[in-house]
Amino acid sequence: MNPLSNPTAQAVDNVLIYIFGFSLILLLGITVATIYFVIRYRRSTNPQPTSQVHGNLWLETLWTLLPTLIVLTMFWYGWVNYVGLREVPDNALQVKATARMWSWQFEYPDGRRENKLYVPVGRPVKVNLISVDVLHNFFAPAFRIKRDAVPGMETYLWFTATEAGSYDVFCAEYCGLGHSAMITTIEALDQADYAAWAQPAETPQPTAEPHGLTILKEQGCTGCHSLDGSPLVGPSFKGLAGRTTRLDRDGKIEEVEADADYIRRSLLQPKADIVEGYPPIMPAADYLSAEEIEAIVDYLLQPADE
Amino acid sequence: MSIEHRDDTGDRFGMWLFLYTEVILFSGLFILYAVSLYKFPEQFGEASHKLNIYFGTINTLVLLTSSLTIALALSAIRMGRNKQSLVLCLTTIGLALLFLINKYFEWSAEIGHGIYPGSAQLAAMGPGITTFFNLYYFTAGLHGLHVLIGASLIGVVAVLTARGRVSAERCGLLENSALYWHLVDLVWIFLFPLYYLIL
Amino acid sequence: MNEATPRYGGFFAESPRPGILGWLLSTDHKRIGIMYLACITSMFIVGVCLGLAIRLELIAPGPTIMGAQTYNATFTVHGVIMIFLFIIPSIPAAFGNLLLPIMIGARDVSFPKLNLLSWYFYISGAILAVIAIFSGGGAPDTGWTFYVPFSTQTTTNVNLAVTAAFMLGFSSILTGINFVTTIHRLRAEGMHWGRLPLFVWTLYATAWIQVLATPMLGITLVLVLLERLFGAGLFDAARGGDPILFQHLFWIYSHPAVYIMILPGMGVISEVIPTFARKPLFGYWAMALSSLAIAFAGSLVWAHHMYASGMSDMAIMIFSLLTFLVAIPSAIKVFNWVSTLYKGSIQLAPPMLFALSFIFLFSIGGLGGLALGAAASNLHLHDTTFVVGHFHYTMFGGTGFAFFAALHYWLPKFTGRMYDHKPAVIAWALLFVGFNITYMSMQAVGIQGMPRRYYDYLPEFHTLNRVSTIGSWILAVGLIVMFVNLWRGIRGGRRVGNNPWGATTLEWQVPSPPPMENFGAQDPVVTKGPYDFKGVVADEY
Amino acid sequence: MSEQQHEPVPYRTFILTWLALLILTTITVVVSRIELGALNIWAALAIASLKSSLVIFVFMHLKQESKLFRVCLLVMLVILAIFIGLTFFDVLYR
Ligand code: HEA
Ligand code: HEA
Ligand code: HEC
Ligand code: CUA
Ligand SMILES: [Cu+2]
Repeated sequence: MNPLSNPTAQAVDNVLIYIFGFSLILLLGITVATIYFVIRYRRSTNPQPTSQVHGNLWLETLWTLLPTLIVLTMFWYGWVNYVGLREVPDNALQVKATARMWSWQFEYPDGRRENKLYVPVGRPVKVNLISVDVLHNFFAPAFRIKRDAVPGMETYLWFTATEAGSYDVFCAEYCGLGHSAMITTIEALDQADYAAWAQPAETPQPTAEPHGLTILKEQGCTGCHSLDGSPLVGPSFKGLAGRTTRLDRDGKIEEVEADADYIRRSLLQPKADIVEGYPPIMPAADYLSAEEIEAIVDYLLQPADE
Repeated sequence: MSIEHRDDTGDRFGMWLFLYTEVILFSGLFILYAVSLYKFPEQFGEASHKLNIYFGTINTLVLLTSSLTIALALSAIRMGRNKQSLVLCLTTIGLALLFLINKYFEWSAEIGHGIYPGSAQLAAMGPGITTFFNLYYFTAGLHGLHVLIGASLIGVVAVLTARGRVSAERCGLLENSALYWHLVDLVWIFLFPLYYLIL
Repeated sequence: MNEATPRYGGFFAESPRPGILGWLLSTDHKRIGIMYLACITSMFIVGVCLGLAIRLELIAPGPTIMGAQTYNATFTVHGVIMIFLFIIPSIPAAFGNLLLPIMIGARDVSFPKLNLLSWYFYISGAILAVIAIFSGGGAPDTGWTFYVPFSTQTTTNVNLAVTAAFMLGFSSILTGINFVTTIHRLRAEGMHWGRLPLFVWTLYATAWIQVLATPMLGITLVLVLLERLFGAGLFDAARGGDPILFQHLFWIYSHPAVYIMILPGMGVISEVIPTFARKPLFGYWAMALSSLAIAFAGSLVWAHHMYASGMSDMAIMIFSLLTFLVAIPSAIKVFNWVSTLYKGSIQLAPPMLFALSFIFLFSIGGLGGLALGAAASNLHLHDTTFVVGHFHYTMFGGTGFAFFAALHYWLPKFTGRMYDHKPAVIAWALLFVGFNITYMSMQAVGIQGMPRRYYDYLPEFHTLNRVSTIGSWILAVGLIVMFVNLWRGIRGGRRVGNNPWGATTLEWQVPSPPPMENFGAQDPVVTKGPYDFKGVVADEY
Repeated sequence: MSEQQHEPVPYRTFILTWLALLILTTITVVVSRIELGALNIWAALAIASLKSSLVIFVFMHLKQESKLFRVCLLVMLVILAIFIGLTFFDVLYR
């Protein structure tokens, strides 16, 4: 837990240090007292108890009131710092984060979509969280912030990166098989780099990857479908083109040639036909635009070039 | 084996504790109800109009009366009028069956309209209404189950009374079954206005 | 007990029915208690072995001994077994049944048949849970919290697991009803409230929670089941449901449940410490009432598990405040235990060692709970392995160690035989050291930000995880030594008298093992308080 | 067994209670048909509570039971109120 300079982390660390500090003192006190008594009054030196006292009203009220005060301060300090975590500075950059099994997608005001959260150093960022399937949780340890992404409900959190760099983001709400793989990063860029990143690349670079592939990555398809043939939750895309897939249409197995409209179906009504041996958990990709889908189909159908 | 040792008050106390657990059990559904009502007031009003108020009211009267008869049955046995008590128990069971028959017709009517948990028609009616009916079916269903249990308990009591095993001195079983039956009544006392009567 | 000696065998020997039926159909609280003890201990052993497997998987990043799906199933089953099959029934159902009636001078509980029934619910729940692991769609992978919507979507055996948990809840309710009634109705002559042993007080508080909170779990699980069967959508946002509401219903039970787990443990400690300090418990009434206070306050704080869930900030403030209030009665208890030692004559027998380490470990766990209870710091620590550390400190370091203390304290009573003390002390040392290594490092890596329920983790978390895993091996050795030693003690340990420790509560005045009706012909008449050591001598030491 | 069993309650007490319950039922139905907005639900609940206390005290003999029984009932109701009330601290302010 290296000391961090960003506001949210400081708010939380204050509380952590305050509570852990008190706890340490209390724990030490109790432990030392116990050990001292055990040694001082051990049977060998103290064969008979030298007191049969039943209690002491003053002492007991004392250590009822003292803890009460202590915990109340802890509560208050924790609460005021929490309020700070909820009040978003109004010049904040708004980013929409979509969580799905098991990937993140960040959408910027200008409609650009990314799998990593690129933010400018020094400017507050408000992340609006939504989930398309189950509960997820956006957790950035470096900023001490955490919030569930709840289906059918919008939650938010905010932070300010004070140093350029790359910070981990975890999914901290159990969401099934890929939970521990649902990781991305916050890329904090200083002004120049951010400006360079932010302005739309008007001329697509010659080395640009096929549009379909970009979408697959953006949409988190690759969270479940590998491109290199390695089995993930879903069947790999490698060699999907022209592959005859064995489908499990409620009980009976059917062989299907993976052609364009098969892929469209798999995308739009995944539950309709389930590839044999796989769970029926693929979310319908109906949020994709028609041309996006065509791009995917084209990409998936182009013969794997060795 | 523990020696034959009798503690009627203790038995009643235990029964009351058990009834508390039943109340909490139903309260979970009532929490869901309260929250959903707060979220969808007008949908709930609309949905509750789809329920047949006559069935509801009649069933309320039936249950209240059955509560009376079982209470009377207890007094009767205490006064040593075992025959009367037996008759009253049987009346209670009769009323319980009447209640269930009513429910059967009510539900089959609604299911006839395609309104049941998971039905396409229900889903088409939109969030609030779906929630209302799902809650209605689960709560009423759970309550119906309790009616069944209570009735069979009283059935046992009736048999034992006929055999003379339940009497003025040993009426603990009747006492506790009566308590249980009154709980069934209590639940319905809340269930009825919440589901049938809100505008 | 099985050896063919004419020796006195207590309730092990006397039974209206011969053989196994004498146990399976017995309504005697001691026999039921022993049956609980046997099942619970075996479940515990299964659970800890799963825990060991979890640690092995986490020894290094990337897959080591199992796949992701297996891992998720492993910690789910580990959690379900530990919570529903081990820790909740551990002390109340096993030692509560064994001791409660004797401690208050009764012949049995109020409803012996109900008591047996609740054991049958327990065992059927256990069997169902085991079936759920090995059958059909594969072991449940939801985590023991069954959060929707995941739990309504996964294709694994959640239905079976949920049904099992439901039955176990029912078993727990029946035990609760039984204990409350027993304590109210069957106290011996002269055993007024001011003379109840603290263990009975804590059982009383626990029983109330079991009665008033458990049904909420029941209905919640039923709803999950209906959700899976009929797709009612009560928790499905798309259909007007509310996933957060499920969390409320779940924690309304499951937070009070953590006090079901710890309170009886605190009771055990309150029995052991006076005995080995030869001194009355400090502040009897403070201890008794703080138990009730914990039980009550414990039912006001459930949503402190939901700070990050998207719950309203208003609720977060209220629940954070209430959460801190719960800490106060616990603090009172800790301080009173420590001051009971003052000017005592302290004997570090095995039960005492476990009791003293309970204070230390529970304090660490509880103080960690404070950091979790504060709104701001919770946002960093929530669902990290810090939480995992917290609840192992409270559950294993707290209740678990109290359970071990109870085993070492009362087994001689119920078997009439004493285990070897040297191995017991060695086992304790191993457990204590291994425990702190395992879970201290877990808390540390949690503070660094490693989320829980993670099958795989980033390299930066490697060192601490490895340390933690090694610690779990020390723990394992300690546990094995302890169990083997206790087992040998039960079978062939040397015979001891009725009151080896020189304790004062009623159970030590009857023969060991106690006879069927506990007190022979006429019921006892109580004339003094529970911790009055004048003139009581230990036949050990 | 003197404290174990209480005196049998005369029939007429029960019958009068039953009549009261019937009257209250008709009242709820009638009231519910009048448009009172949010008040409707509270009225319904109030009457329901009234009815249930009749059932509890008369039919279930709580009147005759010892103080312990009433205290426990109170405890249960308090806990119930807490469960429902605190949940609304979330729902209302979300
Ligand atoms: C035996 C079980 C047990 C016990 C006793 C406790 C006790 C406490 N717990 Fe814990 N808790 C769990 C089991 C338990 N817990 C479990 C299983 C979970 C995780 C569930 C899951 O998500 O899987 C959990 C999670 C959990 C959370 C949610 C974490 C998260 O997921 O975000 C919180 C938050 O407030 C919390 C708080 C507390 C507090 C304040 C106490 C208090 O009662 C502690 C009181 C004790 C002390 C304070 C220490 C002793 C006193 C002193 C040393 C004297 C000095 C003290 C003062 C002056 C205050 N616990
Ligand atoms: C009382 C409760 C209890 C106990 C005692 C334990 C014991 C242990 N638990 Fe437990 N654990 C939970 C309750 C408990 N756990 C719960 C509720 C969860 C949450 C689940 C969830 O997230 O849903 C959890 C989750 C959990 C996790 C987090 C998983 C994750 O989030 O990714 C981990 C990780 O290390 C872990 C490890 C351990 C270990 C190493 C032990 C060690 O104590 C084990 C030590 C014992 C051994 C290593 C084996 C010893 C061998 C024997 C005893 C055999 C003897 C045989 C004979 C004598 C014949 N547990
Ligand atoms: C939650 C994990 C998950 C995500 C995210 C996901 N899929 Fe799938 N997908 C699956 C699973 C599991 C299957 C196999 C079962 C089935 O057919 O539904 C599958 C099947 C498919 C198939 C058929 C494969 C074959 O071998 O026949 C295609 C094509 C496909 N997915 C495309 C996509 C695209 C495009 C996306 C992104 C918009 C995507 N998937 C996102 C899990 C996922
Ligand atoms: Cu997404 Cu965990
Ligand atoms: Cu809690």
